[in-house]
Parts: sequence; C-alpha cells; structure tokens
Amino acid sequence: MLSFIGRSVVQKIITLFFVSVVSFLIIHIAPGEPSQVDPMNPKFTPEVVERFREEFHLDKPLHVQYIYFYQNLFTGKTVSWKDNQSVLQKIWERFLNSLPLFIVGTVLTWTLSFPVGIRSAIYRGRLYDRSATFLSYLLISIPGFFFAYVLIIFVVTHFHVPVIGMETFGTGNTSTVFVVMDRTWHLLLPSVLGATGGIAVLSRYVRSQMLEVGGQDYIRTARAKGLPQEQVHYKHALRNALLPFITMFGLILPGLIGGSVIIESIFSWPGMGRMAYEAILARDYPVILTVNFVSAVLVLAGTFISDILYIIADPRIRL
Amino acid sequence: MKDNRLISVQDLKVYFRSNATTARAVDGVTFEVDREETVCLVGESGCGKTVTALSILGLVPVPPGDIAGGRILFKGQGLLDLDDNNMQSIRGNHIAMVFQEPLTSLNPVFTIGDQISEAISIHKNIDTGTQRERCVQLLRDVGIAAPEQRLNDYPHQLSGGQRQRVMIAMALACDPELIIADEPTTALDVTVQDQILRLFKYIQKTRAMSILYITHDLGVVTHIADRVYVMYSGVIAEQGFTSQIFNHAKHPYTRGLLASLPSRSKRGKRLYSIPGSVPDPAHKPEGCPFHPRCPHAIPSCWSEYPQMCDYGEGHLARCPVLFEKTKKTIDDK
Amino acid sequence: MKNSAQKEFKEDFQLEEPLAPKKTRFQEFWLIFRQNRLAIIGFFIFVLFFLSAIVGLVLTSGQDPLFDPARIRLQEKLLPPLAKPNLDSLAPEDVPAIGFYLMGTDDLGRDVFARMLQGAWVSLTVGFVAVGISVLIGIFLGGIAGYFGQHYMRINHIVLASLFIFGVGLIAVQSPHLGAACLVLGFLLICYQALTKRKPRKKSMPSWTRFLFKNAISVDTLIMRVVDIMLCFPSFFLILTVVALLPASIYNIMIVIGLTSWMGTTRFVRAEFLSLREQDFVAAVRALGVSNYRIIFRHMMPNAIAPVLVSATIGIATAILTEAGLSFLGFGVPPPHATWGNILSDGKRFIFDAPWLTFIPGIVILIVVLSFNLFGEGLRDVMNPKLRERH
Amino acid sequence: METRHTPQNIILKVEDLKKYFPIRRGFFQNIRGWIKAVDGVSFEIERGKTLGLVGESGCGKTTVAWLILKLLKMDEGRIIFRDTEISELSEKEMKPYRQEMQMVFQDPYGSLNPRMTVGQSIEEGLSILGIKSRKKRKEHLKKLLEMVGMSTNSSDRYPHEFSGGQRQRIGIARALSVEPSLVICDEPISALDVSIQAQIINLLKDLQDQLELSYLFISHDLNVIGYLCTTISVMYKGLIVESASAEALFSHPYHPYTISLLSAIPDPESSVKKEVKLPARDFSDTLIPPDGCNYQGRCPMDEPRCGQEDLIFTEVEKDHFVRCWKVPKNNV
Repeated sequence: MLSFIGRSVVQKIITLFFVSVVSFLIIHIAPGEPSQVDPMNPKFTPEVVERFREEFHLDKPLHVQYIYFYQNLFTGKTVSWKDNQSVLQKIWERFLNSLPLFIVGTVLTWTLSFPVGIRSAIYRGRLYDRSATFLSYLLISIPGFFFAYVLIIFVVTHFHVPVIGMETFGTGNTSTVFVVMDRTWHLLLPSVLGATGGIAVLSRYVRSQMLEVGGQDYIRTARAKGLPQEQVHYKHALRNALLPFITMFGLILPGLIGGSVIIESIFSWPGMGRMAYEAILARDYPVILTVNFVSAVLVLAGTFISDILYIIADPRIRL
Repeated sequence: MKDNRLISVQDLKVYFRSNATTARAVDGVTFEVDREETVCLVGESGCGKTVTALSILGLVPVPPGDIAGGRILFKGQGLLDLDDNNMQSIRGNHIAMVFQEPLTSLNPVFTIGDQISEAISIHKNIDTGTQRERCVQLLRDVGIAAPEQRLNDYPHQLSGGQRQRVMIAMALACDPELIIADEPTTALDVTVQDQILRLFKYIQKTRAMSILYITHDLGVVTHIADRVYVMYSGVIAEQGFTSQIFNHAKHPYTRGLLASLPSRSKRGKRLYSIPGSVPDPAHKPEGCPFHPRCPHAIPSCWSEYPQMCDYGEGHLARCPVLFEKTKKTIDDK
Repeated sequence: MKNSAQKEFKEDFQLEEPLAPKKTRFQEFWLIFRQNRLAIIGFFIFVLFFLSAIVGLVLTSGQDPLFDPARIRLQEKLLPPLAKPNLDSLAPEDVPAIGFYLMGTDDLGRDVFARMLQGAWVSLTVGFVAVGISVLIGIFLGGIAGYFGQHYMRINHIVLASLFIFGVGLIAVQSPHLGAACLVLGFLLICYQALTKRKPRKKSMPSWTRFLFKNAISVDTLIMRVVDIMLCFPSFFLILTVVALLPASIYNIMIVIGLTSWMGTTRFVRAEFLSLREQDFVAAVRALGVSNYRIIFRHMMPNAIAPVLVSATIGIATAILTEAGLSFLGFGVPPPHATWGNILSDGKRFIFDAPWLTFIPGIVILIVVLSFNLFGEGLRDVMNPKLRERH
Repeated sequence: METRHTPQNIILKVEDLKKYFPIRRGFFQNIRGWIKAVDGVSFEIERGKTLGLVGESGCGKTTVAWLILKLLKMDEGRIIFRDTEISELSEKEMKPYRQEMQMVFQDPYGSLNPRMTVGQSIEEGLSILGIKSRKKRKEHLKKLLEMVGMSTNSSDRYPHEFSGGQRQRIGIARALSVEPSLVICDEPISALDVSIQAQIINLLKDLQDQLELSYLFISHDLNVIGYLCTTISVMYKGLIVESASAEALFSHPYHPYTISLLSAIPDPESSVKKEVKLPARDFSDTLIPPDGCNYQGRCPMDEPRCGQEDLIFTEVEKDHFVRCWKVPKNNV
C-alpha cells in the first residue's frame, strides 16, 4: 500500500511537470504577445513595452522564462499582468465564490442521479425507465447556454426575482431573511444548470451499472438464498454497482474550474471560470497558467484520491 | 410411496419470448424427486435443465421468461402459485441451490462469513453469536480447514474447490429438504470434482436430504445418482434407475450418447457419433425433437410428438419406434 | 445394435449446413436497429440535417446566393418568423427567395433562415472534422499501445528523440547555438548506433554504452502517460485558451477540438486491442504466419472499430455543442459568418423582444445533438455482439 | 506397436522448455518472485502419432502450446522441429516452420474472426501457402470444407451463423489450410456439447489417418486422452511428472498425482459406485511452490524428504518416466 502511494505520487509529480511544460509552451508559442494586446493604446509607447517585457522576463529565452515563472508561482510572487495583484490571492477569492455553486451542483448531481438511475434499472423497460431515458438524452443534448436563457425567462417572468449575479444590487439594508432568500435564488439557477448535464450522464451510468450487476451470478445466488427483493437490490447489487463510481468521485474536483465558464459568464457570477475567461480575453498569462496548473493539480489529486478509495472499497485488489 | 414424494414437476413449460421468436426452453417436463434420493437431470447445453431448476425456485426472469404451463408441487404445495413472500420463505430454507461457477456466484465484496450467515438470519431467528458458531460448523462440515479464520476471507482468496464448498455450506445453512445442484463441478478440475462429488454423497447420507443434481457429464451421473432423467431439447427423453439407463438404454439419444463416449477400451475403434447439431430452442423441429439426428427415425417421427413408453420398474423412454421393436423381439422369443 | 446404427449413420453421412438462413449484414443490422424507435427517429433527423447542411452550403454561398445570410435590411429588423417583408420599402433583390422570412429576421434585418442554413454547414463540418481528427489520433495511438505495448523504448531512443526535440525547440525560441549543438549530438548518436549495429554482439562495447541500450519504458506506458498529461487540462478551458490565442478561423476550431478530445478513443482502442490480442482467432492467424500489418488492419481493427464509431457519433454531438459554446462566448468563427452559436449569442440581447432569435437556434442545436446521441445509442445496440450471437 | 525412436521419426522435440512470469511488487516494481508456468518441460512427438498432455487447469499446458508455436517467447529451452532448432529463429526465418505447426483452439466462439466470412478465414491460410490464383483457392477451399464435413455454401457465411461443433470444424479447416504436419489441439472438445464431441474426435482421427498428421493433444479429460493418444505426459504445476505409453500409464501409474487423476475420472463404464468417505481435505494453492517436489502438500505420501531433494525424471520402466523419488524404490 505504502509503495503504491509512493509510486503514484512520484508518477503524478512527473505528469505535473510535463503538464506545466506543455501549458507553458502552448501559451508562449502561440502567435501574438501580451505586450501587443492593445497597440492602439497611447500609453503603450515602445519604451513602456520594452520595460514591460523586461519586468516580466519576456526578453529572455523560453526555458529561462519557464523557470522564472514557476519559481514565482511556488514562492507565491506571481502577479497578474492586468492589475498587478497576486494571482494566488485572486484565485483564492474567486474560488470562494465558486465554491457554493460547486457544492450545491455536486450535491444535487449525486443525490438525484442515484435514485433515478437505480429506479430506472429496477423498472427496466417500463414507462418510468423510458421517460427517464428520454429526459436524460434531452438534458445531455441541450446546449447549456440556451437552457440557461430558457430558465432565466421562466424564473424572471413567473417569480419576478432577479437571478443575474451573486446577489441583487443594493440589498444591504434589508432583513436577513430577504438576503438569504435572495442569495438562494441567485445560487439556485446556475447550480441547477451546472448539475443537469451531470445528473443525466450519471443516472444513465448508474442505470447501466445496476443492470450489469443485476445480471451477475451472485445476484441469482442471493435470490436463491431467499433474500427479499429490496435486500437483493440495495445490498448485493448496489454495493457492487457503486464501485466504479468511486473513481468518478475523484474526478468531480476538477469540475470546480473547467465546467463553469459558460454558466458563470451568463449569470455574471464572479467565480473561477469567469476569471479564467476574462484572463483569456486579456491575455493575462500568469493567471491563465496558474489556473491551468491548479486545475492539473486538482485532476491529479482527484485521481489519486479515487485510486486510494477504490483500493479500500474493493477487497479484490491486493497490493 | 405417495408420502415419500418431495417434489414433483408436472408438464412444466417455460418459454422465452423476444420480439421475433419464442424459444421453448422447457417444453413439458415431468419428473419427481423422493425424500433422501439423489436424482440426476442429464442433458446438453441448451436442453433446458438449468431453466427447469431455476423455475422450481421461481428465479426465471420474467420477462423475457414466461412460465407457460404446468405445476410444481413441493410437499403437495403448488410453488408456481405462491406469491413473492411465500416463495422467499421456501428459497434457501426448504429448497437450496448450488450454482455452476463458484467464483461468480459468490458476491465479491462480502466475506464468506457474511454470506453464509445472511442465509441463516433470513430464515432462522438466531442471535449473531450462534449464527457465527453455525457458520463455523457448516464450513467444517464441508471440509474447509481452519474455518474460524476462513470466515473473514473474501471469495477471491479461496481456491475454486474451496469456493464451491462455501457455496455448498451456504446451501446447507438452513437444513433444506432439497438441494438443487446445477453443474456444480463443471468448472472444477477432475480431482476437485471427485472431492466435491464425495462431499455431496456424504452430505446426503448424513443429513438425509434429497439432491437434484444437474449435469451434462454421464460419468458424474454413475457416481452419484439413484435415478436419472435424460433431457433433450426441453423434454424428458428417458428416465429410470441409473443401472437401467446405463445398461439398457431405450432411447436412441441416450444410446447414442453412451456409445459416443470416448474411453480407453474403445481405442482403435471408431466412435459412434450422433450426427447433426443440438436444435436451437427457438426453431425446434416438428414431431420428435430428436428425429433429424436419429438413426431409427420413421416418417411418423417427423409429424407425431412421441409419447412416453413404459418398460416397467420405473423405466420410461420417449420413443415408440424402439418400443415397438423391443416388444416384437420379446414376442418373437 | 451399435453396429447397425453406425452403418446407418455412415450411409446418410451429410455435410453440415449453416444453422441460420442467409441474411446479409445489412439485414441483420436493420432487424436490430428497427427495434429502437428513438434511434430510427435520430437517424432520420441525422440524414435530414446532413442534407440540409449540404443544400444550405449550395444555396448560401457563391457570388449571388439564393439565400443571402449576410444581406442587411435595417428597415426589416427583428421581424417574427413567417413575417412577410414590406415590399414597398425593400429593393427587389433584398426580398427573400421564398417570399417571407421563415424564421424571422435579426437585429440587422438579416434573414435568420439563411443564417441557420449557413450555420448548419459549419456545425456539420466542425463535428465531422474534429471527430475525424480525434478518432484518427485515437486509433493510431491506441492501436500502437495495444498491439506493440509490450515493446520497450530503449534509453538511446529517448535520448535521441529528446535531443532532436530540444534542438528544434531551442532554435525556435531563439537560442540557435544550443539547439544546433543538440542536433549535432543527435546526429552523432545515430552514426554511433549505425556503427555498433554492424558489429555482431554488444559484448565488445564499453559498459557505459551498454547503459544506452537498456530498456527504459514500454511503449504502452509512454502513450498512456501522454494521455494522462492531456487529461490534466480542463478541456473546454484549454480549447478556449488556444482558440483565443490563435487567429479566429473555423479550421482552427476544428483542429483544436480534435486535438483535445482523442484521449477517450485512445484508451478505448487500447483496451479493445489488448482484449483482442488475447483472443484465440488472433493467436490463430499469428500461428498461420500472417503479417503484423494484416493482423492489425484486417483482423483487429474491424473488431475494435465498431464501438469507436458509436462513440464518434456521440463525439460529433459533443463537438457541435462545444463549437456552439465557443461561438456563444464570442470566440471562433469570425462575425459576418453565421453559426448557430453566434446567432444565439447575438440574439440574447433581444431575448424578451425577439425570443425567436434565441429559441430557433437553441432548439435546432438541441434537436440535432439529440438525434446524434439517439442514433449513437441505436448503433451501440446494433454493434453489440451479444445481441447478434445466436448463443 | 513399440518402435525404436529414430531421429527421422521424431517430428517435434522439446527440451527443457521454461517460461517464468515475474511477480512485481514494491516501489520500484522489483521482481519479487516468479510464477513458474512452465518449468523445464521435455517431450517428443513421433510422426503420425498423438502425444497427450494432461493436467488440471493452470498447470501450464496451454502455455506449452503457445511456446511451441512461438506465440509466446520462451525463457529457456530448445524446440527442435524435424532437424531444425526453431527456438532461436527470427520471425522471418520462422515463416516456413509456422505453416508446419498449427493449432486448434478450445473455444470455438473465440477462435474465428467474427467479422470475416468462413471462406475469408480459411483463404487467408491458402494465400500464405502461396496459392495465388483465385480459382485454385476456391477449389482448395471447397476441398478443405468437405474434408471437415462442412457444406460448401457455408463459405460466405459469418461464424455466428454456426453451432459450436460446426465452428470447431471450420477452425480445423483453417488450421489445415496451410498443410501442416503437426497440429496442436488445445482442449478442442471440452467446450462442445456432449453429443458433438464424438464427431470432432472422429474427424480428428480421420484427418490423422488421411494426412499423416501428428498431434499434440492437450486435455484435462483422461477418457479422451486414453482413447486418442499413443503416449501420455501428465503435467502438474509446470512440470511433467509422469510420461509413458497410454497402456502403461493406465495399467500401472506410478506418480501419486497420476494415480489420483485416474481414480478421479468419472467413468460411466465402471458403474461401481465409489465408497463414501469423509470429505477429503482441500488444498490451498501457494503462488510460489516450495523446494523439492511440486506435488508436496497434496501428496498422500508426503514425507520431509520430498521438500529437500530436487527430483529427477527417472525411467522406471522402458519409456516410462516418473518424477518421484519413491517410485524406483517401490519398483525395484
């Protein structure tokens, strides 16, 4: 077990190194330079550009730049080119904003898709299963931004509540109840939207896993023992069907960044995804690279956690 | 005699329906198992023997399965009419089953102790301590060394033979009257198969229970069976005591099977082989299901479904053609 | 008795016939496929979409297209679907070809129907080209990892490859001396290898060179690590970054989507190949002495490709969604050219005044993507060997 | 029956074949032990005769087959086909010998490419044989199909349209398409229906007579082995523990494992019911076997000495070899 952990950590660190190199190369080899972002801006005289290049080591060869950048990153000195703020500080703030969205979305996904999927599997081929199947295809296929607008129109016209942003502007003096309600309304739509795709995909997956396990011989054994149906489904089948989801559980971590760009920009939610989007627009390389690096760390940490969980959960794996 | 009957299956029909076809997996099977008797159901893959066993326990998946007709009487009680709850109290408690693949038939994520005591706890009202003792005793009975330690093992930690012993222990957990063993040794090596067969006989003797043993291996049958039912394509082709079947087979199929077995004594001689293939349950031939492969087939075999012919002393075969022939030879004599 | 039976058997000895009546592959596919009603609907929409994209391309391009998606009629702006143009105020060449605006007009008075037709072609090509790229890469790398996976890269291979990559890389980033040195070193290494290869055995070599010929990493591990690295990038974010940095063009989008989505296929093909390698029929043809090339392309690929096709169908749906998302965010295809994503994006400002600008492209994307998904699921059933096997 | 072994008469000779699979553990994936799948197997097959290799599942029978066909790389040993040592040949040099040795597989469903018609599968072999003309190939194909008892119109069908026994026939036709002289049959009938097995056995026997084939027949079923084979080698955990002519092995086996195998055969002809004993002890398998005899722990005649000595394959009678130190003493 210890040697597995050791091997896996070393492997992940090597992977991380290559990720950092590749992302650095992608950004820097692509045509265009940040110093040319706004050539029309009168403030950017050639001297300023030159000073700018010098300050951010842009005049050095690439490998030197690489070392400078990651040195700064690990010592926490990296600053955004746009506003000279500490990148880590910025990411942390945005991360805190994204967190409630992420948590509500994840909880919704995982609590809804399992009952739906299991029920679909048990009532396979019946009306419930068929409508759930069609609905999940519908949800997988609907473009998120379109669905967002449909929902916005629906909520705004029927409930007359504003939903854009994190809270309604100028609600500072009103009662706590109102603020909480207001916050909840703002949180609800984007997190529901973020969860729909996940629910659809996951419930399909739960269903097929349950069906797969349901055809196994040990389920027949359990029934031959005289176990009641519920116990067969929820003890013998579910326990085995759940195993693959442990691997998926580790993979929700990176969803913190990647999945939310469109939704956060529609709802003007000041989260990580929106920050990344703005950074890309502004060619703010340090922010882009750091976000990328953080998300790679999250991916690797996620797979690491799920590997460990899987080993703990499945008695067949011996190390 | 009547009181001695444990289970009787009468004209059981199980069909599997799909959109296009209906596969008549079991097509009118009748057989009995008496108390303290070992009965073998012999047949090739696809002849419906497993489906027959599963339908006794009500484990045929519906749909696509469909119990199209017949009765199953267990101690006089019709099993097919029971609701789920009553059926559950019979499964494992009065009738237990041992399956073919011991590895896949045990749940990989529970310890064997859990799985055995689960069977006890459903049917018997015993506290956990006693359950544990009973598990240990059961494992010891089926010949597993150091049962106390094995209790906390997972199935993958055991060898194939040990797993099958665990399956048997699980079946024995509630002292059932009938054990249905569905090809329990097919996946095992010859030496292990021998041990398991001995174990079955030992159990039957010491516990006074009945065994319905399902196999395709005629060699196994001679080892274990008191009476034999030969199945072909969803029907019973021949039935009788073991010595009757093996020494005086009356159905062309049984005869063909016996003649086609390779053995050292037949070296150098050409083996008899039954021509053709086993019929697909979805496209069975008309009349006698064996007629396309039968050397004795006469035109009426093409169209008429053959009746069981009684040779006396419990020996029956579903072949009127051979029955006529034997009668003639007896008359001639 | 036994003898007579044997004689009878020998007399009517007959050749074995196949069990099932003859059916072509297509008939078999169709028999299974038609059981899935949703898949059939998906398939017809799929065909319809395909046709309309091609027809749309013909009708909306050229010097004087029948439907001009770029024609601006400011006086006709934000008309609802099926609205008749005001013939008095409109120049005759501005009147739409079918006499009315089937899907209304947008804020510049452009015919939404014409724009949707033009966008269909964009969606179609993006979907097919991007998935084509990713499937090709995926099959190639997955096939190598699955078939030649046990082969080892020796240290000299790796040294060589990295020398050349660094050499070219360093020259590209303006340090030509170091780069040239790397290249020269690599060239020397090749010469050295060629020399040593001619010698019969490696025994004569000094011990430090033997280190060069040690096995370092298996091909399989190498490819799978590359997949791991690629999976570390959040895909939409990566696509967004690259598309933003590159000049806006539809081809860049296709290539970028393709280059960032091959990992699933690779893993899949690798797993298929690994399991196929273990199958007896592959062992049988290896025993016959069939060449590796033929084993891969004639025996393994046809068996591995079916599930890849299924995931490709669903991949097209995802690519269309991704492209629409990019267009929506304002990246990608440059403005005068219409795509479904940017029609929706332009329309979002008028969501209450002209909801059709949001709903028409939204629903069309939904239907097309849905049809691809349903069709893919249907294909999965058809390709499932369990459903076709008789036993 | 017994002819003196002359070198010309021997078609395949295997000497001290070894294949170990490493067990890797720990941080650096160091090799912590070896699974000795095949641990020094030697035998020879005479032209036109059948050697039976019998043993329980996992004893390394199939690995031996794959090693001989060079589908797996061996670690040590020599394979001599006719007069040529083929163990060191490169893939290119191996080509002419590949055609000489073919294999019939256990699983009739997995051994045919499901996406190729029967004709295509068999013709592949024919084109390797060098038959270029299309017409000739079709003729050959027809002949081959008839030889294995299949009708000619099955050539444009896909494997799933056939039953298990029919597929096995097709598999045999494919193996014969390159006109081999040695066919390795790896449990060719154990996956088939009982009523079909005899068909395939008869077919294999007919083909042997017609084409003068030699067989290496791998099986776990002593009934079949006893019926088909001239010589029998009993394999246990990677080693051949006893080897003799079929008559000798069945009438007076020496090795305790062979004895237990023979007594365990469910033989319908001996309808004597076996006596009921207490359930026999069951055996746990260890991954890494101890020193000395590999049958330790299961052997009824276990003694401390079994764990100390390395055993030699001793000739206890003419052409009867046993790997057990007790046997010569009993026999003297």
